[in-house]
Amino acid sequence: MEDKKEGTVKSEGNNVSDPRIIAFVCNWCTYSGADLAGTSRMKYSDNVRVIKLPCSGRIDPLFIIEAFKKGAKGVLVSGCHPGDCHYISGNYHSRRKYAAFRDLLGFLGVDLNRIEFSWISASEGNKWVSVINEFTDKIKSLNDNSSDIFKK
Amino acid sequence: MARIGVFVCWCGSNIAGTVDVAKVTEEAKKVPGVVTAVDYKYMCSDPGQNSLRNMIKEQKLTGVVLAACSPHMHENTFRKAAVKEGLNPYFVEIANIREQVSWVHEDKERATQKAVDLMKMMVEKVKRDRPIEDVRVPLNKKALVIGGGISGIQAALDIANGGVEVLLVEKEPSIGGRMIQLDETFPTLDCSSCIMTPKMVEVNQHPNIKLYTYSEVEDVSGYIGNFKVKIKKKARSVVEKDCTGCGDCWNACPMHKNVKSEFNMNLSERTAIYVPFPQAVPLVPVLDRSVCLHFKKGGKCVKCYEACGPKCIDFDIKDEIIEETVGAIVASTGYDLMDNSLYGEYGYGKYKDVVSGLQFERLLSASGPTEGVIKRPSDGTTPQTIVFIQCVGSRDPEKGVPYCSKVCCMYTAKHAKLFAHKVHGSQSYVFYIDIRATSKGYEEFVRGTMEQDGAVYLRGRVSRIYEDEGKLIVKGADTLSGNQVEIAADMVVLATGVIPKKGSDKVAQMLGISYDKYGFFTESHPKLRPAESSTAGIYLAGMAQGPRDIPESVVSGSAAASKILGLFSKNEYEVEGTIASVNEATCVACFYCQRVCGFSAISRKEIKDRSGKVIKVVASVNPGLCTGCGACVNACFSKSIDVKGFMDDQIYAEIKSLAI
Amino acid sequence: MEEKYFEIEAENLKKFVNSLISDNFNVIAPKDKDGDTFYGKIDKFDEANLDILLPKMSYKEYLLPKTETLFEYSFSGADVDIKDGLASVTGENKKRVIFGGRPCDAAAGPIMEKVFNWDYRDEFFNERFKNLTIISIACEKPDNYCFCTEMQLSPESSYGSDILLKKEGNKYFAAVVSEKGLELITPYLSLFKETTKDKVPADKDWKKIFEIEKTKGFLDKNFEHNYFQDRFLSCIGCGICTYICPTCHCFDIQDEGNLKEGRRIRNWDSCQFAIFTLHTSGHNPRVTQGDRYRQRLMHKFKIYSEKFNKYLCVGCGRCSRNCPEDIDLKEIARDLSLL
Amino acid sequence: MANTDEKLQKIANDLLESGEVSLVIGYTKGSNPQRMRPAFITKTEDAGRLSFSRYAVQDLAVFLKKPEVKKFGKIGIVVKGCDEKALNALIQEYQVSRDNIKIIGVECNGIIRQNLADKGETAVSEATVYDKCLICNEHTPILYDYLVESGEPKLNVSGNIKPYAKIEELDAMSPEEKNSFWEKEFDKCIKCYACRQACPLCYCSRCIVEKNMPQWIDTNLEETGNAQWNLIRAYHLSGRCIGCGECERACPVNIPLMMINEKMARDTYELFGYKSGLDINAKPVFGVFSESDFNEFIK
Amino acid sequence: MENIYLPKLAEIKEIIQETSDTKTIRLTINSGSIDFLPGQFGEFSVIGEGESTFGFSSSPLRKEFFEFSFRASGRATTGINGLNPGDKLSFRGPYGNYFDTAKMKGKNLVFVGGGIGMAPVKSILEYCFDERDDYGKITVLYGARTVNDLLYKNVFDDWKKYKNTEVVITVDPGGETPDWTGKVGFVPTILEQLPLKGENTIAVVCGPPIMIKFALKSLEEKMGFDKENIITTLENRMKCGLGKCGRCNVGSVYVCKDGPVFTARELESLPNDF
Repeated sequence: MEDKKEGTVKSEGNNVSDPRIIAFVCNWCTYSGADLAGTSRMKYSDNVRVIKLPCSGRIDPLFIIEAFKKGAKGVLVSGCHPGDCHYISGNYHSRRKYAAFRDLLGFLGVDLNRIEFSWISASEGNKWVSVINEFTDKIKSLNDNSSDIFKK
Repeated sequence: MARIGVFVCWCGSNIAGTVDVAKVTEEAKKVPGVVTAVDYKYMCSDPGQNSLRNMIKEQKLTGVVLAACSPHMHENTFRKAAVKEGLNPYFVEIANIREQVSWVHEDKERATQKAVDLMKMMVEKVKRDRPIEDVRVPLNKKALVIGGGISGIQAALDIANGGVEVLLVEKEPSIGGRMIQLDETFPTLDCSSCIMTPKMVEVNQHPNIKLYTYSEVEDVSGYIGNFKVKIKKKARSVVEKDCTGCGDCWNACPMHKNVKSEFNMNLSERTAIYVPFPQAVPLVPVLDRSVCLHFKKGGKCVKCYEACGPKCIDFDIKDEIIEETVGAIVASTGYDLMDNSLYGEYGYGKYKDVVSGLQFERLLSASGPTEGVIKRPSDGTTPQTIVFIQCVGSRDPEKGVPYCSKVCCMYTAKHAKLFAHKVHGSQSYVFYIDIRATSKGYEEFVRGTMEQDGAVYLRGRVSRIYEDEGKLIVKGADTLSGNQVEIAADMVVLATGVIPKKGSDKVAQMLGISYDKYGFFTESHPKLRPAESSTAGIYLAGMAQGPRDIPESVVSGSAAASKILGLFSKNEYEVEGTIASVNEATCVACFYCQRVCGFSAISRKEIKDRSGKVIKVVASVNPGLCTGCGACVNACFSKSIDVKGFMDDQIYAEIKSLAI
Repeated sequence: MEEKYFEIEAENLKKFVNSLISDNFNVIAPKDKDGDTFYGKIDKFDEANLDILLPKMSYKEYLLPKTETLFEYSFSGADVDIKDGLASVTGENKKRVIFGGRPCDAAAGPIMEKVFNWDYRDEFFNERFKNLTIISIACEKPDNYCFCTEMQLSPESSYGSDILLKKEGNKYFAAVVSEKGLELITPYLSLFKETTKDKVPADKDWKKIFEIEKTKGFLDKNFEHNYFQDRFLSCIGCGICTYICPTCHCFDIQDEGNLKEGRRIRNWDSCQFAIFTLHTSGHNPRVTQGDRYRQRLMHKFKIYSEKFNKYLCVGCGRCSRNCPEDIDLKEIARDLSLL
Repeated sequence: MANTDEKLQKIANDLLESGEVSLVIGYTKGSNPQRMRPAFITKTEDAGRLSFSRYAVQDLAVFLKKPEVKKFGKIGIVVKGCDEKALNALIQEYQVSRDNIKIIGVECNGIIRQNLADKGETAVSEATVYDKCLICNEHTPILYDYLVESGEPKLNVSGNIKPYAKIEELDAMSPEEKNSFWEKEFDKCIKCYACRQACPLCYCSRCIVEKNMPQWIDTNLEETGNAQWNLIRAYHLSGRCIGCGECERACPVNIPLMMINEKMARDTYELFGYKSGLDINAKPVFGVFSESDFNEFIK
Repeated sequence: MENIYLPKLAEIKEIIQETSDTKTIRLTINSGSIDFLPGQFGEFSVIGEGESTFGFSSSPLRKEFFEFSFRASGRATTGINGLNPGDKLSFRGPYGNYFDTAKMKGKNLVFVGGGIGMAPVKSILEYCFDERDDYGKITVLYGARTVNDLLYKNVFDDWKKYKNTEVVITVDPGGETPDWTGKVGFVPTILEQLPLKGENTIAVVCGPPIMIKFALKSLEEKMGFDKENIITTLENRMKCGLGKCGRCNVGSVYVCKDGPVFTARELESLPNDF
């Protein structure tokens, strides 16, 4: 129907200057890295909300879609460095999947600036801070119209 | 019906200073399903835990959310408290409002909002928690120790003395590790081999220890209680059981000059068939096929064979794979020295008389290349002046590593002392940054080197070393006096930093344990679980974990051993029940889950009807092998497999709760 | 109402449609898109493609949108606030004109109207139906997949249309069969020339190739017949037949939203999906595709007619033309009538 | 062609007669002279219905996922080269056992686009066949138990028509442009799931969209739900799609699904050197990994 | 103009944990019940989680509440399962036909229920209890797989108090506990052992399809019940409950409107599509 869309869910807030960012992180490396940033009292952007998973191998592309559906302006996926996976190969499998998934999203018109992937180890509190801060800045700098196709 | 309790912790002012805990509590009360919400100064304290327990009891809570510090800190504390009130431990969820909120954000209003979001998120998760029962797996009461240095030896002996069978696997032809290379040990100056050798012999003779030297662990699979290990026993070319260690073979070997002795840090030569050092355990030579003329020249040379009385030389021995099942593993793979050639200005490798700390140990050792007489590698003369340089590589983020190698201060002081004792009238100079001598008797020891043995300690770095008329000219700074100094030395000893043993990262990957960016194995908790690795059933000991001295290495070996003995005191081990499970109704048996499972935890299961006919094939999870990583869930197109504790509907609800 | 007849020159018909558009009517007409023709909103007469037999899809979505919001909800603490979705449909009050559709499509409205109004009145449907004025053009050359004649209609049937146009040369005869139709053209009467029925060319004698009553007769007696299981082995259960059908109206009701707000919607659904009748217990009354296609046949040719005295099929042939596996409903209905 | 048909009929007859299979899935004449339709032959006397032509557009491998068809046990199936790749992928993913299937391969020289055929097109040419035919390397199936040569004239590919040309066009667009392109396409979607049903590799007995705990993919038939569905479909087919094009052919609203599938097939090949459906012994690309996999997108 | 899909909000008055996985929820609207008849059903929902269809399980004559019983298995029921007393539940109904109480008047009644299928039986049973004098002898036979799977244990004793009433509870063989005092045996088997005759008696049978099948067989073939006098309910999947969405078609009936209550005679005329 071309002439009217009735009653789609509205959203509030979440403007360009204050974007919601959802980070899916593995329990062993990145979550611990974020803990280290905390323990070290490093300061970083408060736009991010972290969802903890056992492993980056558990971070399903569906989570990313869902995060965008629920209004996230940026999604971060972070796990252990290659070779460091607590579960041996979870991050390798997810890397391969995400390489393809990212291509697919890009082809369908999702601005890939809105999705970030990182390897952050338990000792890289500072990397966590810089990844979050840089990602937040990047999201803030994006034109809001370049939003994704999953949420109207 | 959901009856959720939310507990907001102040953590003193750690949280309450930045987060409006009262607001978080108020917001919690508004969330459907939350029947009570309170804030408390220290939830982890006894009164805090008691209030949690009381509330569970009084309010008949079906789940609790603690808005507090990281789950890595106190999740277990609170789970244990909940269990005491009959709540399944997995109905406890933590909203991390300290490490992720109060400690990292400053704007109180926004921090509070974030804390509220995280709290709501965990309420949604806990509402969808299911009781999870832990899985019990039987234990194979046998342990594997990887690495036969002092910590591995200690671990093996302690375990074996506890009545448990141990496999000790050592890559080198002999056990003994780095410690057996040392001369005397600080701060007591007892002779390393004198205290080490009896332990090595004890290992060899212990009825509970099976020793595999010149062997490597090639593959490890399985899980706590049930590790399948493959040990590669490299071809020694000598039949161990027949060998008497008489030495006729190596005396007969024509390869005298060309092979550098690894044990002597390349300061001497060995033969192709050799024992690394006279007290080697086992005292059975190894034939180094890479240099042996028999192997290099098509079987012509058989001199050792001819010399051997019992005829136990066998050129045809092949590498052998031994398969064993063990219940626990100690990883004590030890350390190497950093590559000194990174410091070109010190001339290591260019000037023969610039040596590493370990080389100097060999020069000091009575069993060393110079039989304990300190001689310059260049001309064999005894040096009168030696410059010791500390922190070579250590504490140097630019060229080396940022960490302190911990033992260098002490061994340099020991070197200077022994030098003074052995060469009368000699002089040593020590360039240092700080002196770290923190254990019992250490400070006194260093002071003795300075005061009684006359070592001159100069605070500063050496900028350059060059050779001039047979002397090594050491140019450096004495930052205390502010002067540039120049010392004409006969020898320079570099107190090189330590790094993990080459290949230890591969060992870690094989074992599935985590390691830090330098390659040191990471403990499960740096303070509270220092002997455990990140993987259940695998324990850590010695320098593989980080720089430490001998007593600490011994302690860590014993700690690992006591953990294993404790583990083996029961017949079963409880594995966390957070594992995958298959929805057999919708599984189509494509087995992508099996392909991505790193633990071989997925197998085929045939569902049969009453007549025994297979009506369906589905994936099936082995609870003992499954670690709950969830890679299978990601691989499953129809979401017919899910992992308990991180179920799809929980993650969905978490994301949903964050909607804006 | 008594039917009225007009003549209108092709040129005037164009003017008429363009006037409707400029007078803010939403005019929906067959429109070329991606190498096919679909119904769609036109901004001028020339966008309409009146040369094709039928657009690929029917205009069902203007009566039953693909997704309809039944109501919106929002939460504040434990309280929920509900906003009636009907309000936006009634408030919309947007007149739509379907122009250039075929008699078969037009017939779908009054047929579906029955199920949406027995006992409980579905005002979503009613409101949309009420605001829809349908100007159909009689078919001159039905194709081999068409069987409206067998379905008690004909290529020249005015059932369900408000105005039926018949082309003759460079002009059209317009039969205005409803008040709605008359109301629509009244402001533009200058473009029309009133005439009488006898001037309008008589309907052709459309021949039936089978008797649908006989098809129903077979269905009445042969629920368990092997025909269904064998014939529909080639059905892949894609459901295209139901989605593009002008009369298939099955829907699903779902909630979508987050913890703050959301909506209850109804979505098009299809009896061809295994999950359609799957019970929570795992029991499924319709296990095979044969069972499911049988239900489609039953619903079209037996159930609906027994319940509402109308076949739930207008014989447009879309399902046959678009079936990826070349399952031809006309052929099946004929085969069954002969069994 | 008559020759081809006879051969097919003979093979089917022999297979059924010997009891080697209890069902042969092939093509037969359809509802008009320019259409073919699937035929399910269980009796030798029906074998004579089998036929093949330039209109044999369906990928018959799709039927192997139907429980009703699986019940037949041993099955003979007529496949073109592209369709045969689906069999290979199904074997790789344990959905079909090589032992239970007799592959009757037919050489194919191109299939006329169905919409053109319906409008009367009869000539096989670059301009009339599917894009997949223009890039086809498997006119002769890779794996077969029987091979029937085609009586159809060879397809001449001059290269003047660039298959899937739109992919490069889209690749060059900005995210906003791509977004609006697909927004229009997905808006048309009616979520009939014909793309799924027509796909030989969409064999899940319960599709992810049919799972509602949780409901990952919105159920609505508007832009949001449609985009999610189309994304997840394409994602699930990434590295698996063998390019038969059935999804796009089935789509009643003409969404260019093969553009997405082909794009992902190209990218998967570029990233991991893998092409789907070529080797029954190969490990599916997303069931394995390499330590040296593409890492540049990760910080 | 009424939106027939718009739910009312009912408040949860009480939640009874019937078995480990089933509950009965008592609802009120304006502190009272709604008008419905035994056999009818409603669409219940936690808004946001979708609707689910349940028959009423209480007697409409008890005006202080209305109730339904459910097992948490899908999304909607899991949502309902998470609710506490005092929470709101959305509700549409009552829908469908109902037990013909006029026809039952003056007759002996036998009520046969299996598992959670007892829910609609309880409604009509308690309705008859509430007007006890209008009916003859009442026999209740209720069975479940195991003792733990029996619903309504808290009201069995109440039922037994009514005059001229026999209450028989049974569990499937193997489902009994050591202290079980009721019968052990499948419902149709126990049914055949009861001193019942088809004359002047009406049977109401609800439960899992397999139980209904055999219970009907017993009643018709062994106990001489006329098909007209056996009443049962169909449990088809429904969405709208209003005879629109097309899901519950069986033969020419819409179960949601023409049912869910059918006599065995009516059932006989329906194709095997349920």
